[in-house]
Amino acid sequence: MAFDSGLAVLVLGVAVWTIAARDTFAAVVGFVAYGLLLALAWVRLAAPDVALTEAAIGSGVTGGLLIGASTRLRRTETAAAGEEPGPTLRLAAAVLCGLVSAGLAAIVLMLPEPAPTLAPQAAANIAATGLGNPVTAVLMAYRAIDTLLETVVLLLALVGVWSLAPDRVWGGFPGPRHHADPDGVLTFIAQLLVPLGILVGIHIFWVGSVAPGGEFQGATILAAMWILAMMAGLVDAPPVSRRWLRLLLIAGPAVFFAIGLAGFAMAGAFLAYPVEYAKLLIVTIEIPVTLSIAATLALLVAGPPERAPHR
Amino acid sequence: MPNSATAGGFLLVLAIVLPVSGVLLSLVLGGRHAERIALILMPAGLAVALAIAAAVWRTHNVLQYFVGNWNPPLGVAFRADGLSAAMMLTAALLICGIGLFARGQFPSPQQAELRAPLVFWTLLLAVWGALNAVFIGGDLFNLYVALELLTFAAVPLVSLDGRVETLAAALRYLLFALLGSILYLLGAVLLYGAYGTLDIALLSGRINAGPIAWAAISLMTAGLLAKAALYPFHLWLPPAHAGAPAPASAILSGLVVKAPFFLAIRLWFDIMPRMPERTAAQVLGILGAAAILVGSVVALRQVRLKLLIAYSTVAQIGYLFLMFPLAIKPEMGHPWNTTAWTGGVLQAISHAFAKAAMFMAAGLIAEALGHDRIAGLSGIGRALPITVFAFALGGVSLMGLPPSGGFVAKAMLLTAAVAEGQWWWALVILAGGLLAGGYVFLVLARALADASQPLTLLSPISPSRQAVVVALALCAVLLGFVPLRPLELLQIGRPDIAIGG
Amino acid sequence: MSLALDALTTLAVSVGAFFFLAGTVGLLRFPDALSRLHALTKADNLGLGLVVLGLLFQVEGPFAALKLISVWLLTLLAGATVTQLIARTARPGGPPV
Amino acid sequence: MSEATLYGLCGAVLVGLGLFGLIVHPQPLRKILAFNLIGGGVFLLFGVVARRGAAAGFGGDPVPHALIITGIVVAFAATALAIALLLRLFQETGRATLGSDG
Repeated sequence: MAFDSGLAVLVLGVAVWTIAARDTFAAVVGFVAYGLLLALAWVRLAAPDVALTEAAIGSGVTGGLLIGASTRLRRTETAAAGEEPGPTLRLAAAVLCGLVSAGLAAIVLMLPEPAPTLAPQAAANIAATGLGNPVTAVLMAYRAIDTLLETVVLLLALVGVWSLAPDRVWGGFPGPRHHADPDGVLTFIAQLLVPLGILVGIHIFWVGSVAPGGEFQGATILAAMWILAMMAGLVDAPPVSRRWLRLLLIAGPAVFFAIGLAGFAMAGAFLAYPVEYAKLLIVTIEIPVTLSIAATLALLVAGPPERAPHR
Repeated sequence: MPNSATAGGFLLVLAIVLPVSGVLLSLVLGGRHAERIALILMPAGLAVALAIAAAVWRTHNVLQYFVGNWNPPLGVAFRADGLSAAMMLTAALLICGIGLFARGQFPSPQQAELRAPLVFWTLLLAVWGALNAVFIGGDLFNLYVALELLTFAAVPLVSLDGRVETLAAALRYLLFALLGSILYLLGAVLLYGAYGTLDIALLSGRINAGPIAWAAISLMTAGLLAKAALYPFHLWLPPAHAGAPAPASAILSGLVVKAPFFLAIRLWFDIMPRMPERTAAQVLGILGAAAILVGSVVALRQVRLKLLIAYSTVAQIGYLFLMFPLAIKPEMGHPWNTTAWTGGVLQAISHAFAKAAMFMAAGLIAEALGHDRIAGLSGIGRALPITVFAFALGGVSLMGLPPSGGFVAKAMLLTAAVAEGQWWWALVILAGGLLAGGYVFLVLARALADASQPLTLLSPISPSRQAVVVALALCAVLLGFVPLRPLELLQIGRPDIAIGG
Repeated sequence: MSLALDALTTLAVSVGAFFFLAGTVGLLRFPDALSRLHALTKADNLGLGLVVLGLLFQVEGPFAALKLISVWLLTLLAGATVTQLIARTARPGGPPV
Repeated sequence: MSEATLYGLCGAVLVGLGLFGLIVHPQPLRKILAFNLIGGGVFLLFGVVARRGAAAGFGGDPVPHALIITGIVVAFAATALAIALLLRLFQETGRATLGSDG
């Protein structure tokens, strides 16, 4: 309990820092710490799968994205300071937000006892999915439609990011080209870390069917390794018009849809799996989904095309 | 409400799978094929929407599907009632019309892939799939994903032509939409914490009027209002809708803002029909009334045609929310029997057709003139008579003049307001109609005036595109022949429970 | 025996925690990004190493020990990478383009 | 007070803090940060709901856990799109604000 209280105070402290810091870069650093502390809170709340996701995506990739943006926007910092709202508005906002927090806190104390839960139902049906991790069973079987639509959400976000490219560079390379310094420390470390990280990513994806982990967490690590390789200049980002890249991006949702539709014939419903093949089918979906998510996440970080394709 | 999957339920799956698989195919095959894929899927999707409507009408019951054969609360249900069927049909007709119109604006490139056509055709299908997912979603979290799908499909449409001011508009739209989503999600979390399910049908049986339920519904409603751009959350809408290319504006103003309104109906009339609350409903009504007055007055002062139409959307969204104080009457029985409920839904549908037609007409005018300043419209009525006629037809529906869907909708709201003795809403409806008459007349007077010097059109406007615009405007007019009473189709599948006083 | 091991663990973890504290103080007190990174990485690598060392006295079996050591090594590697990347973006004049 | 309740109260405060940041900060980047802060709070509340529902040998209700994972990924996609828009705006105009009424 003492640990939890200390952790909660720390989380709130960095949250206040994130909101109150004058410097945006400092606020972003606060946010990364916030994500890591939240990951600890998730462990305390017996949600290791969420902890992994929070650390990898909520803090890691999001943090990287925000750090990059804040350094690029640093010069606008002083100009924006003049647009801050006056004390009256700030006070009104503080009162409103205080009321929201107080209301939510009251509701937390009011939640019914015993708490309603779907855990028994999730446990009762898990045998039909062939999986050992109930969270993966929810993501890939009970509520597979959410996961399927979410892969499409990611894809649409990427289409949205790409759509911001100037017309003359359409089909070209995302982001700036980083050049590898053959004697640089970064090149050396990246060459060492990338293969290791890919192994870790595959491992985390693979154990997801029985233990904490899964396609989102594994894919994030794979994405991070690709981003690292791009930033260290080991590889260049691929031009967005490449057919193989497009195939890689849609492979996950496409296979998901295809097996979902096959469910009509095999098990009588969309996204239903026949019991004896359930685990095989789920893994068959998860592999391309992991690769597609990894590619999408990495390209979301890389940004819209900035350099024209070679002609 | 049936407690198992119904025959024909697979149609609901198709309504999502068809457009979304089109998105995937367009990305792989590239921008040269995106248009063709969309054109093939448009009639197919329309057929699915018609089949769903026919099935709902024939069985007089909800069409239901349990995805993966997992029953709620563990699994996710798709459900189509009469309201869903009507909205899906509206969406299908509009998407088809907008798609045909957009062929002239985003033609397939001959050689290399081009950015704008690829993005437009892909996102047109994505919006369609997302809307269908919203209209048939039976689970609050699945609906959250559907709303995000819609947001990510809609935001890039705003900045499709890459002008600087549209980037700012798109970013502001995105920030409002994200705030809306997170508030909605927070409400859903509280409901799950209290009742252990996210399924709308199960929730409506378990919910009771306590602080948790009220907090949840308030948070979700606030989030949806931000997404629907109801006053005072309307500031993002005009620059976004006016800055987008015309077919995209038609999608955004006609369809996308209707999705959060639709979900507000689900919340207020499906999840909590047994906990009527007049005060909260009055607040929604007051915001709606403010939207009507503010939106219309600001529309009157616009100098650019597309901004005028966008501010008129702000006003017309206000009418939608008048249905809440007028339809929620604990002592009167089922709210969906009332003329106000039907009027509100009809307003959403007829505004969709009318506003899409007006935005596309404005797009044609801007293409012909090279600008959309209202002061410079003189002579366009002679040059593009069909387009201006379509604009006028849409305007008739906005003003609420007969015969038009807008007339029937507003007449129903007006009747309800008078019958209820809530005469203040009647005043607002009438004032809104007069103001709409003002801004539509302002445009038409300019357009029909003779030009001081002969008008030279920058580019010829194809008759087929004008025909599409007129066809959509005529749909809005045809809705005017709907009888002035609660519609049977819209009531199919409404929860059949007594309303406690 | 186990008492001695516990004492060793306590000592190593405490010293490790002190290094973390020192690193954090450095992060907060040093004037610019590069020297902050310097303070942070030195102290954290050492701190984590000592914590891992302390925990090694408690593990059952060589596999768990191996796991702890690989956690430390991976953290070293990842920390070095991130430090390089941050240092590059924090350089005066911004990131190289 | 149980640990779940403690984190629940923490989540409640986080939502309010984030909301405050979203309202008062004029820079879109700070608004995006604040949005992510609210997201963290909302997910934490959901996690508390899950923890309270521990049953059947699970340390928490797995359904909310799965939904939180989905939510975190969606929030990331939103952040990426918002930042791409913001950086393009900055590239084109050299400013990174939405004007006085933003």
